[in-house]
Amino acid sequence: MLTNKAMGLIFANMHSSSVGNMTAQRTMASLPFAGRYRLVDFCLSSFVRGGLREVGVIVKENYHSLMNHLGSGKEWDLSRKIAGLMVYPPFIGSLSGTVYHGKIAALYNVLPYIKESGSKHVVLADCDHVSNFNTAELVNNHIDNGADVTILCYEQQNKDEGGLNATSVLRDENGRVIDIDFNRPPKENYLVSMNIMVINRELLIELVEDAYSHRMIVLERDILQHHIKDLFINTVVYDGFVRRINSVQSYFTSSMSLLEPDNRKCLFDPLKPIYTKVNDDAPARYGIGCNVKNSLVADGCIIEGEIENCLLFRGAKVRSGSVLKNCIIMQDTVIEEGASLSYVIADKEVKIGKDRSLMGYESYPLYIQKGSVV
Amino acid sequence: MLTNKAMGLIFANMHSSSVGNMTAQRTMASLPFAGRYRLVDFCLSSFVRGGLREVGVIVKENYHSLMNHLGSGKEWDLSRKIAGLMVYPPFIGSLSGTVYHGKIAALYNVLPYIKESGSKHVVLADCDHVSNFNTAELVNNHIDNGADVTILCYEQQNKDEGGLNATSVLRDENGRVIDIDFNRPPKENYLVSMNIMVINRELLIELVEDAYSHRMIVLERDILQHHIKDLFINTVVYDGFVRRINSVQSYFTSSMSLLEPDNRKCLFDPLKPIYTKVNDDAPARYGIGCNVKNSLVADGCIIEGEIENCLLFRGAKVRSGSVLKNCIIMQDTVIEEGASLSYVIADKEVKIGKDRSLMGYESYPLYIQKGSVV
Amino acid sequence: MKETIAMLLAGGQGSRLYALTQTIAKPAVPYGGKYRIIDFPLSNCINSGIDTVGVLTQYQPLELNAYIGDGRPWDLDRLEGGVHVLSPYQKIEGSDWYRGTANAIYQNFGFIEKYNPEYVLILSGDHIYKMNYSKMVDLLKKTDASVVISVLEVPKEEASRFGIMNTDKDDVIIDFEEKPEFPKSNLASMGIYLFRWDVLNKYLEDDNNNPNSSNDFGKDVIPALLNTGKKLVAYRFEGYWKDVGTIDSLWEANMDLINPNVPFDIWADDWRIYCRNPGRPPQYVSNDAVIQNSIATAGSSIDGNVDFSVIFDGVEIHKNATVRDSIIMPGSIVEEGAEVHYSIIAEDVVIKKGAKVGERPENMDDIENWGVSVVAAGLTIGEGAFVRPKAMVYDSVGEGEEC
Amino acid sequence: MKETIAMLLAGGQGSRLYALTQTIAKPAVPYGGKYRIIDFPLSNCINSGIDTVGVLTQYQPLELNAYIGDGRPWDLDRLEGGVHVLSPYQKIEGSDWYRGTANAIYQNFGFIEKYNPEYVLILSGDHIYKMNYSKMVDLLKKTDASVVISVLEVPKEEASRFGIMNTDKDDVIIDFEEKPEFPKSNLASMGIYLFRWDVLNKYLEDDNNNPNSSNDFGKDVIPALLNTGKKLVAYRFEGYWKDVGTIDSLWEANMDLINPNVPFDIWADDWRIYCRNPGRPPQYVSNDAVIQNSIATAGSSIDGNVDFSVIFDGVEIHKNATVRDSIIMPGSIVEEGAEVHYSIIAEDVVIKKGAKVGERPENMDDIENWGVSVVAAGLTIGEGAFVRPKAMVYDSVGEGEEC
Repeated sequence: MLTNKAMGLIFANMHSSSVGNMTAQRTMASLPFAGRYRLVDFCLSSFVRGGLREVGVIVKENYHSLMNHLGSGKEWDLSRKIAGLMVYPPFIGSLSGTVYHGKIAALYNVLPYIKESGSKHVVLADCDHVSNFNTAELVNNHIDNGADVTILCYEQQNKDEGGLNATSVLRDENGRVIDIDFNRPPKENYLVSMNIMVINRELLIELVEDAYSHRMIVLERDILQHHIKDLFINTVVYDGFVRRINSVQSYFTSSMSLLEPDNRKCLFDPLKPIYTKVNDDAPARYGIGCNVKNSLVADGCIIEGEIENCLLFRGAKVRSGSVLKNCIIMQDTVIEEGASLSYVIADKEVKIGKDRSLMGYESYPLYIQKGSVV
Repeated sequence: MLTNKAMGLIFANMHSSSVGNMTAQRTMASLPFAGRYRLVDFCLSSFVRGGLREVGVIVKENYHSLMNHLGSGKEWDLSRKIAGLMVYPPFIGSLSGTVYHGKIAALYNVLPYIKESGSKHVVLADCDHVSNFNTAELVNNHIDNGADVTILCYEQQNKDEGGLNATSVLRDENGRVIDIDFNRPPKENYLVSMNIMVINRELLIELVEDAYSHRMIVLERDILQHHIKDLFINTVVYDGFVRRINSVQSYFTSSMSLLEPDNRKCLFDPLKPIYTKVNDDAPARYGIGCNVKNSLVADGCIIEGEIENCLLFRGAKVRSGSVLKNCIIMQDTVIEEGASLSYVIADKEVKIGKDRSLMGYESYPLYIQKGSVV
Repeated sequence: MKETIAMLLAGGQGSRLYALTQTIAKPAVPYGGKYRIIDFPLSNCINSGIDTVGVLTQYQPLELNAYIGDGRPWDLDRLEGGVHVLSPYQKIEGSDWYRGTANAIYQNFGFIEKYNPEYVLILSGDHIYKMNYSKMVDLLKKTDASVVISVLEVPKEEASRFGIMNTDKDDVIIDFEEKPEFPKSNLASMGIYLFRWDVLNKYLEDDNNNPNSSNDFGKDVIPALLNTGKKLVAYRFEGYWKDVGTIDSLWEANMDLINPNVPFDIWADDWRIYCRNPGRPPQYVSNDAVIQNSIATAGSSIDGNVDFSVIFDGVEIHKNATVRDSIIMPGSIVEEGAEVHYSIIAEDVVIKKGAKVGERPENMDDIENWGVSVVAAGLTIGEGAFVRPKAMVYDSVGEGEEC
Repeated sequence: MKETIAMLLAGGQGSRLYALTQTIAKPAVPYGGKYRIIDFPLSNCINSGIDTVGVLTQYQPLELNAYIGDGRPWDLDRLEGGVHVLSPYQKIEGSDWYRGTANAIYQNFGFIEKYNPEYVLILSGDHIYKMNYSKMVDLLKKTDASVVISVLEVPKEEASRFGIMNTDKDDVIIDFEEKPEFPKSNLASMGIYLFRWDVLNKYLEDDNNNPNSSNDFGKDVIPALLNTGKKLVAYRFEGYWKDVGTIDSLWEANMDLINPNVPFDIWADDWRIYCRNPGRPPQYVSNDAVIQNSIATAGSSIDGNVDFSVIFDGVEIHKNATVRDSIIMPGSIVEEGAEVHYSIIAEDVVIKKGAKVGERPENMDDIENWGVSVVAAGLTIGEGAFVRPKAMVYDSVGEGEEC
């Protein structure tokens, strides 16, 4: 039987706290994005297209919506007889009895599964970056270079986008990482990590067991930085569209950047499709007298009002006489007649009443929680 | 769209403690039984054949093996686009932060799902009874009689089989339950509950919310017994093969009772198939000089020795010169040459070395834990 | 094992759709922005609780086969039952393509027997409608009929285009006339038959043994049932129903989705229409676009003017292009300044800059030459070319040419 | 999108299996206690990393279709790719059953094109073997060949029964002879071809345009490739391989599983053979049974004497019955005191009390009349009846009768 080159492991809850109330009832992985996706879709799709047949999703809390989204994994072709998709909830009773903190403990918790896998390598990924990276290329580069660890990273495009939680790396002339920096804006010449890396499976097991027994918590700091001399830490530079979600504001600007055709073309390359759960919405309906400019509209929307620079998720309804500018309207949210919204992110199933007026700012978009009635 | 008559809810961990070390690393629901099944298979198969399209499995701890067994639910035709199988791990973070105790708290934990369901009724089931009951009949009886709750029960066949954890009920001449008795051998004229019942969904929600807020724990005692006057608690009597697993000893005798052709015919009626995970074993191989008497043998076994009154699970290997009498040998366990075993339950992946001799008694079968090397 | 199974006749080439069914079977023709015709009977089945469907086809089934796949989009991927495509095959006694609708069912008795149903529902793959078939089952049980036939009241003046059922006051069918000159009633057969399996079995066996039969349900089997005194009951369907067997009716059925006065709502949650999802990102409407009174679907991108039109996935309408009263099927592109009026543009067509397809009736002098224009899949209409109204275009049209 | 896809020729009736293929195609014939022949190539595909397989069939595909279903037993239910059964169909230019192996592939170019593969692997559905096809792909890449053909060394004296490849020292094929009287080598073609897709495309197009061709790979396409100087390389397969196209070879291939001296191990974990599982409870061996040197599978129940035999699921061997050197297919029953020797009993046969099927060669006077007896599916062999050795039984045999 063919042994798979690599298995995938996705950390669903990492960075959840960075987007505030948006993850009050969901994981970072299940944060809705781009009209019909969840953040986990980008990672899962890339894994599957790259030939990974065994993918584990490590969850810690608030994972109702994620489990519901993933279902049997069929939409990503991961409802397999052999291997496939596995969700790993924290296994109470089997280990210490409390829920883990940090990536090392999370990995330690699923070590039995990692040990059982027949794969040579493990691809680890957080869900805080939106991109359409090439998993096959990443893994092959890792193998061809004989690296111990390979970090996927990108060149910092904009000084402002760094900040909170960023991990960045400095390479020598051979592409080998010689410094790792944490939780601050990347320095000059440093590459930003996409929080996606490949590591040899047996090495990972050894490092995690060792680190866990020494009560270490952060993978990048306590393992990678620590072993920077004795491990060959390699990098692959991704040069396509990539956005990091580390705040409500960056969620907003990342979403709005999709109004640029080039960004869409890169993220939604038809040859590299992003799979997601199917919702069976009817087509979007544009009513008499509606006015739609520079907007992304998902299926199932009914638009009778006016929208400009907006992103409408599946089933959003914009009644006649309402005006929306620079807004993100999530699934099944209804904007009633005569309402006026600007720089608003309305989560799922929100109701904005007749003639209401809500205004945020580009630097501080107004976020309205799931199910709110305004 | 057709609304389903009923949804199913299975309690995977209930009664786990009654079989001691057999559930050290698994749930009651994933206890192997009858050569290739797990206890949950009997319940799930009956649900699915009875038309239930939405089944939740509530797990509390030790659920690695169960999640692995269930996979996407495809084997039970529950990998559905609409509804299907859902495993509910304890949701830490969303509720009080600790793992629940008792069925009421477990139900309270999954109330959001019960509330979302479009079904009129809920079938609740523990996994401690082995039978091939008729879910459709149970639900239809419940509906036709306009009952609030309908308990599936059976007539006590053998005084000795009661005991630990048994719930029993007394009916009046109209079939209405007038007394419920707990945790002791059923009294004369009492029927034994199979720990399977139907209840109106909205009533269940109301009762659970009420009971939880009053810190009640046991569904049967704190809700049913409590409301015995104001609820119409109905019964359906099952008269086919049924065995209750409430100890290692009853596990042994229940298993051995399948050596009776009539019991097998009832439990494994080809018109009411029991679905389970497929393992892709090759056929069983009977070697030169083997001697097999009154035994059940699963696929993938290789038998070169002598077995009598035995139950061999998938992939068990009995080497030449070994002699097994009244034994249950689970998956991939190997009995080496010359070994001699009597009244032994060997769990999965056990190795019994050459010429070893192990002996239990009918009243006290010897249990050997998973993975042991003897 | 199954109470009711459905047999869906999807075999027809649909020759009256001409250019649209050159390489695909009629049930696979795109409709309504993201659907194919077959989505409607399949969705009706699952919504009616029927989870076993045989799809009978022999004409260009590759695309239909791939589209149906494992049946999951309709929740029809089942361990027992589910949806299965049935093609003609060879037996030891020889082999035969399907002759007539009744023969197609007859050749697949083996499939039906496997499920040993009480009732067999015969459907066809060329109608757009939402219908709860379980009501026909209820009626059959209640009236103890052998067959229940779904009927629709049509305007008297159109009745002679249909098969007309005459019924008594209890809706028992007295006689049946195929396209009568002087119709005795206005109850038209919708081509949906619910048979008791034993009755179907016997009458198709007889029909197969009758050398004079054309092996058609309407022409042969239903009359035979009536002649031998079987009880046939009409089920009166109320609601939207459209045969999309012609270019005009296909165009109309699409436009009906936009028309607020037509009571046909695919947005309602209580009777979803499922389809295989193309999996594209949301549609984009640019600053230069004007879109109204239209429906559009994921993956399309609109820079031009769209009015009273149906836009499928992956369609691009470029700047200053105009699409009105038209249907643009998946992947087609209307380039800058091009115009499309009253047309059906099949899949992956490119309409080059400044080309014009179709015409508005108000601009016509000779109105009898006006009609819906059709461009077949994969063609290119060259820069500045003109496709006349009512044209049926099978080949690409060169730059500046007229056709 | 896919590097290699496989096309499995499962069209043949398998007429030399006579009674066993009356209502099923050869690849659906049961084998080895729980398999069907087609499980071997399908399992080989998935184990070799090939996840896209077209199964070409036109003879009695119903059972094969149902058996393959969504492909899940072989992990071949894929969003992209997976296993698909391809039947002949009608096109606008007319329609045709498959003529020859090459024509069957040619008619399904549409399917291949959809995946746009580099290589196309041509397999047949009547061989029992375990083989890693990816090694053929490696060899093709390494040698830059147009086609790689899998070959097996056969004993010189049997070579004239096969298609024989003559190769140079680098295993490049110099010529090919179909069943040569005087074979120049002992490298027999296994009927497994790995083509570059562009080469296959061109040569099948040519073959289709050649009115004198019989449209067969061995007879027409391979010679045409050699004649035009294409580089064909032989891949030397080592291991167990058996053509099960005849009653005797099917019987032998089953017995090979029991024979400890035959190096063919389906119990090994490193190359699993998958099948659609009948889902039965474990087999039961009673106090009265004697079973040795045999394989048996779930759902069977053994009360009698079984030796050197292959017992499928659901088979019952009653008390005092004897089954030796035989194959009993799913659901068949051997009643009390009945005897079965050197026989293949197809599915759902009942052998009544005291009946005898087949004979042991050591008990025969006229050994040339001896051979394996075959009883077709669903028959009853009456009480005390006798089925002669080498008999091919198509109809039930009455009480006490001889046949």
